[in-house]
Amino acid sequence: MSAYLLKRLLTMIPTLFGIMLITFLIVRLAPGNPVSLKIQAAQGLKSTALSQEVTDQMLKLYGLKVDLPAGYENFIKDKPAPVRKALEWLGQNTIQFKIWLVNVCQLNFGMSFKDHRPVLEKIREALPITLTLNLLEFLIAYLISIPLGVYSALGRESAVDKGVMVLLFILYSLPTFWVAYLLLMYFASGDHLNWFPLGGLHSEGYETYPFLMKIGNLMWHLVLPVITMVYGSFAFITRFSRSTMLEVVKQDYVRTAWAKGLPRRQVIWKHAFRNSLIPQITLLGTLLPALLGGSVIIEQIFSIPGMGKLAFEAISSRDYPTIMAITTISAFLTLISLLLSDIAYAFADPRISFEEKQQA
Amino acid sequence: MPKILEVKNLRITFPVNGGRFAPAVDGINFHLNQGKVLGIVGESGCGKTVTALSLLRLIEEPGRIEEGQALYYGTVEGVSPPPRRPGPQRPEPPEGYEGPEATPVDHLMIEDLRREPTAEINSEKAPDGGIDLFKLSDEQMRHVRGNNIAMIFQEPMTSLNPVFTIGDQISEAVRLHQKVGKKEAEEISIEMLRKVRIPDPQKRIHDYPHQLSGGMRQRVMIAMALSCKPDILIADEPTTALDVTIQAQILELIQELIDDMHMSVILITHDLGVVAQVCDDVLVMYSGMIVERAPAKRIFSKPKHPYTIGLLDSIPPLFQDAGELLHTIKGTVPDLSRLPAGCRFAARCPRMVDACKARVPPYKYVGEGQEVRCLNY
Amino acid sequence: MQRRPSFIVLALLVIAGLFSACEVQAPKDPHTLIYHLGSEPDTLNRLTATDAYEGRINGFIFDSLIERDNATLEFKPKMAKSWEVSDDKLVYTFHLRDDIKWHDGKPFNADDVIYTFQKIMDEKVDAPHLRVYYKDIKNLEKLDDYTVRFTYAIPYFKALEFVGGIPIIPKHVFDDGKDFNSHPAGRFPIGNGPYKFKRWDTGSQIVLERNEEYWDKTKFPDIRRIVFKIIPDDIVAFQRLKKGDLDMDSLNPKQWVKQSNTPTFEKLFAKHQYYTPSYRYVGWNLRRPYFQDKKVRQALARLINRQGILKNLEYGLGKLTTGPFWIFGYEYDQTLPQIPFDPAGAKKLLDEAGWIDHDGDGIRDKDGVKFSFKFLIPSGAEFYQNLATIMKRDFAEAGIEMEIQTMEWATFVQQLNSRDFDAVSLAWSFGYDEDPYQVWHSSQAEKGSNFVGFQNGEADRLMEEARQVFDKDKRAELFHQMHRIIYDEQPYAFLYSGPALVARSRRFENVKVYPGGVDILEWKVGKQP
Amino acid sequence: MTLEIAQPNLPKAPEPETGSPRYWGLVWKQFKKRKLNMIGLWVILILVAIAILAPLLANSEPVYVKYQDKVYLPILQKLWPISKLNLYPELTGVDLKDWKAKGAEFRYTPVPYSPDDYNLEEILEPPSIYHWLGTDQQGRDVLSRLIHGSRISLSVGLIAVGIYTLIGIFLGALAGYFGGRWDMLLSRLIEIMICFPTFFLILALVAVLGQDLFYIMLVIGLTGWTGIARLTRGEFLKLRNQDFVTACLSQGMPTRRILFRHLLPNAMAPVMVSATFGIASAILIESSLSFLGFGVRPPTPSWGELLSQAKSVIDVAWWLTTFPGMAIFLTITAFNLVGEGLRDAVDPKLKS
Repeated sequence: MSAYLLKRLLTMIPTLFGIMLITFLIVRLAPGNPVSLKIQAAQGLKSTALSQEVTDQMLKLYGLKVDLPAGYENFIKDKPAPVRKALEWLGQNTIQFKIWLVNVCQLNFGMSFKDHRPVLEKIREALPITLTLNLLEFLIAYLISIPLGVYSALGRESAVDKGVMVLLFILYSLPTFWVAYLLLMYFASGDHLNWFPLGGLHSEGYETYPFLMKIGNLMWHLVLPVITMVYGSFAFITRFSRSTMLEVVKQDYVRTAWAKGLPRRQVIWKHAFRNSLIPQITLLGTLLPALLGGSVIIEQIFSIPGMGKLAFEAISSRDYPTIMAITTISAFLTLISLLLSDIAYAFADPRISFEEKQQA
Repeated sequence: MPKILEVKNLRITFPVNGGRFAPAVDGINFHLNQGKVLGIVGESGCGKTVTALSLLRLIEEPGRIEEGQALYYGTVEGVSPPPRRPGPQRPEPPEGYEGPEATPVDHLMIEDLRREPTAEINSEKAPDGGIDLFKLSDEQMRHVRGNNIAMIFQEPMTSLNPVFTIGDQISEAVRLHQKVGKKEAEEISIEMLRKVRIPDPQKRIHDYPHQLSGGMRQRVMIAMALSCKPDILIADEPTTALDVTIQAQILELIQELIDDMHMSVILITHDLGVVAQVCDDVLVMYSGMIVERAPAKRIFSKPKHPYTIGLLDSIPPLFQDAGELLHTIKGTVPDLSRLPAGCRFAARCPRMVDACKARVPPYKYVGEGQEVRCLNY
Repeated sequence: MQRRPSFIVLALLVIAGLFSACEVQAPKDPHTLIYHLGSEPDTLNRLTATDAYEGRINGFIFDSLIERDNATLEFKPKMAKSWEVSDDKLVYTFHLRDDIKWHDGKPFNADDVIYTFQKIMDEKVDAPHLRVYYKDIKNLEKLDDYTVRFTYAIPYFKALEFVGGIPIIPKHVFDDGKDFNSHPAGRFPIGNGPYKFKRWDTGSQIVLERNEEYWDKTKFPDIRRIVFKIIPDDIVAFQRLKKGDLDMDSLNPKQWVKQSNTPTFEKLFAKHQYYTPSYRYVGWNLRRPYFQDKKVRQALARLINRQGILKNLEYGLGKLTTGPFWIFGYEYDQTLPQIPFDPAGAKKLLDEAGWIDHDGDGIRDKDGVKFSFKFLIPSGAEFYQNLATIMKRDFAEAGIEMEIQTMEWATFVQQLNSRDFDAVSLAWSFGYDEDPYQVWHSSQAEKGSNFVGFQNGEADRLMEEARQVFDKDKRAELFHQMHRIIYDEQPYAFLYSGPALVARSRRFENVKVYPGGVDILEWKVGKQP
Repeated sequence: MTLEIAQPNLPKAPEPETGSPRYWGLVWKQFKKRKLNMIGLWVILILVAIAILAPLLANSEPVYVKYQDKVYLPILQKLWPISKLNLYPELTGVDLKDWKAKGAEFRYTPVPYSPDDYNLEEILEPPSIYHWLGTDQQGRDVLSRLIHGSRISLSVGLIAVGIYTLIGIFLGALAGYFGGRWDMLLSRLIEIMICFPTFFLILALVAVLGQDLFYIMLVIGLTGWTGIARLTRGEFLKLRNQDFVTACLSQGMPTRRILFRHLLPNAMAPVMVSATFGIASAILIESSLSFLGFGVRPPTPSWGELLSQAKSVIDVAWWLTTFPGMAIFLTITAFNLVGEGLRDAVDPKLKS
């Protein structure tokens, strides 16, 4: 097992490197740059022309301009202008990427351009919020979808099965932001019903609440966002659970279970269901990135300061260190969770041993 | 010799294109005597597995049992009044049960509507009474499965649940049917594993199926099937998926267990060698019908139906000259959706006459408990 | 086993129901003002911050040397009890009050002013946007602990505004050897104003509390707490206002007219509108062949249905404008007539300018160049989208092909800076004493804010002269001339100036609306209506 | 000949039937059986028809003009590619309103508004007999915009999915067939794609490439291919070892031919199913992008854009949210139903 783990961990390195490189390139090739944004943002696009000197100071301050090695400078000095420009860009970015890589290896993700706070600190603030929200969503989605999928599989082609399918597809096809606004209008605005708060995570004066009330208050705030996130995933998970169940029910060992005279409940929920969960683990592995990503739209509408918002703002303001850190960290966590889901798979399915996997 | 199971006029249909239902098993009759081994032979797709599954009512949707009876002469938990064992005394039929009185010539094998009297194989008069398995409630049927009738399947590789240990899987049935505790069930499991000659059963019960070889798994299947001491064991090609050497061992084991536990067995196979080795009586099925039936010895010594003859000829002789072609039956089994009106074997039959195409030939008794459906006799 | 999942679902539903049934929040405190913030400020470090939200918050935490009077908009003493300007308008001397304390109890003095200035000029400090404003200051001296003197290299009429409004930070807090840009005080500002910083919950709220030791008793606020709620979605924010979660919010015209006219809303909230200097415009990139001719630009101005747009899309909330100054300012020449929506006249002008559809494809052309251009607007902004689609339609009617180009803000800025656009729509907002130099002087065409590349010798001369004129009336005369030049040249099609629309809870009393807006410091807490 | 007689029991390896027209015939038969599938299919067909005929359904241009006994069909000039022909040179420069005044006979399309026809006097009108589905914030006819929007939304779905299906098939085929290094490379690539939060990547790419209908399709295409690639890889891996491939190889067939003529049709069924679902989600992604302001450029009437415009008036103009919302969910449900039906129809395991 440890050999397997080691091998898996080693294959992560090229993947991580690839992700960092692609992010770096996207970030650097994207039009717009943090310096001009910063200067323009100051007075609504109305600052005086900045001298090249001030711009250069800024670039250096942000680490967007480094000294090229003298040899390289000489080498590109007398090339024709476009070639020189390209080579300079290449040199600059290679060095900056290298510096960044070295820093990351020391777990130093740098400071955000926006507010000069350590990027890690910003992520540490946003990640728990997104995780809470998404874990709740996952929990509810699975708790509802899996039994629904199983029942729908058992009553295949029945009216209930078809009805459930159509209903889920309809749910799936409702655009998130639309549903979010409708929920807010009808359940929170007070124009119709006033059951839930209009976004945010806490009520005013939350700091002074006793612990249980704090939890209650938080949950109360999370009801609508979680509903908005969850309804769309029902269709997918239910259909998946239904089809794996259909697959499993046809297996010989389920027939054996029937032939043994086991009651229906035991056949379905012990013999069939247990096996149908195995592919679910793989699915879960591929859904995990969503757990970390957060949803820009939902966080925007419900005023939730999570990862989606952080990432979106980082992109809009060309906050390179934050963008790079978010992708790197979430890629790393995703790879780890993929690995974990593979390990969980091996535990759930006794047929798979790590040694065999290694050979495959 | 008393009957333990009697199947009457069983018809099982499956949907084919156009919403039509076509018979996969088309009105067959047979019975199983206590302590005997009944072999059912035929090519794949001839309906033998479906027949076996129908006895446990395990035919999967959308297949269905269209008509017929499967009379079981034994005690089923939860069925009252408890039916009596078939024997010298004539028991009252259970309530609401359309007993054999309905068929005046119940001791004969009935085929078609013509009801041509045919001789009874192993002529022992059938007792009255019996429980129609097809009329039991789901719950009652559940008690029959495993407890009264157990089944082992063709594929030991896939017929065991991969995620539970074999100990779990055996004791599960034991606990269910014999109402014993966990500990006791485990002991019974170990005992059963020992019986099927699995070495070191105390340790093996903690193994998962994938850790066992094919032969071992089939032994586990057998142990599981026998763990509740059923009256009837249905073995659906139990050796097909195994190596030849293992096959022999398993067959031997089954044979021994039958002798040991006084079980009645329905052995489904396409391998006539197996039949020769263990069976007392044989049914030859072709395309959903029984084309020939006879005591096992008779089938080998005097096969009558051209199909049976063809099957026997396809067995490779022990010493075959190089270059000599193996005998095969030409053509293929007819498509379920396009069954011919006459004898279903006609298209492939070397001795076909024109009349064969007109109608399904009736049974013809040819002596010594042998019946054949062929116009040539 | 089979029951459990549905049981959990049921339990969750019950819990959800309980939340809605019983109160999981405490009652509201009437002495707290809850104010909507559309986006979170990056930092509350006054020097490195670049967004408008920082100013809105720090305005309560910090005072400046001098400030404008609410009513007259003239400068009056604040932390500086008096100031002197030399006759050559180069030397500004400020006499500071000696009774001001920072929120941590340390006294405020001239060292803080000097330190602030040094930090602004420090190239290691991420404050280039401020640096450009102070680059003409030659020298800053500390005469004594409570007297500072700024010396300018050249006279400039806005110098007093700049030096008097310098965002002063406490030296003793920042000067502790830590990196300035990431200094923790940027997340926990220590000021000297009427409110103290209390807490900042990232992404959700910033809380200020009244500074009980505030020195300026004439401006001692009645409201004890101000909470800035960060709600990025305006629609949701408006709903929260209606529900009473917020005490104050700015509205858009649609909300003002259509969505806030219910009796309940009127009962709970009062609405105020006032005009701050700003205007919206469509700018033509004069470097493009089709925009080089003044006649074409005059024609285009006649093709934009400004009246219709203002009336129907903005519900008449706004005033049409003819030039680059505040419509209520002394710089604005009120005599110039509005340009009408006049497609026929526009077509005539275009014909005169030689833009005629020669090849019959429905698009005008001249010298082989088709009148087909791209109109750049920032993405996601409803007003610009509406404007653009309406323009596209009317332009097409007049034989001009216009393609709408939406761009996300960072890219948009890049396109403007590299002058890589045909036409653009945006808004300017500016100060009470406007210096048009940055937007209109030809020296700014290459790199500055003169994106459209407006170059006019006469206008250049007027602007240069005005920069050194300290007399308002004289400056007004110069700017009126400049206004007329721009009106004639039409480098922009000027649209209109929109008002600030504010709704606030009627719980607050003594609310006065000044030309510059409302002043929360003078509000009194009354009864909830 | 002799060889064949000597080995009568060794028939030539048959190609699996999954690629043949007969196979698709069977799939169609299976598909037809369920009413829901057919409903979904009909909805899609109707939508496609609406999209194709949009200019004939909603247009402010008259369809038919009779003036001085001469019949004109001015709408034809608005239809590509007929517009290139310049059918009525005499109409250029003519204001049809003048003709109307002179008593010409006019016939209009069922919805006599073009999607961009704004009318500042009719802003946010509720549904009426003039505007069947009401008007939007610029006084444009919602029905007309919906009809023309179907073109955008459907083409986003179809083209984006088309792009990523091609990429996915190509990469998946390479990895599945050649295995080894190719497979390793693809696995890493897929892993990289999984690790990027997709929506994040889409936003970043839209920022880089720019906001244009085509780029949006391209971006959805560039980010969505992993599922198809995995599927194709799996299918090819399975098929590669089958006898008919060996048979092809033994006949000296070029690899390209084996890959695309023999293997690909066999792998198409699951890919088709996945693609159908993909169309639905591409339409949804486009609408989310529109919501964030990164969608198609105005005045292009995509459904997502219509819906996101409506958000600011959600409490005063129900028709602006309801109708585009219904259009989106009808389409997506239809595509999902068809996808589901297709899945059941092509899955041999479910057929028995």
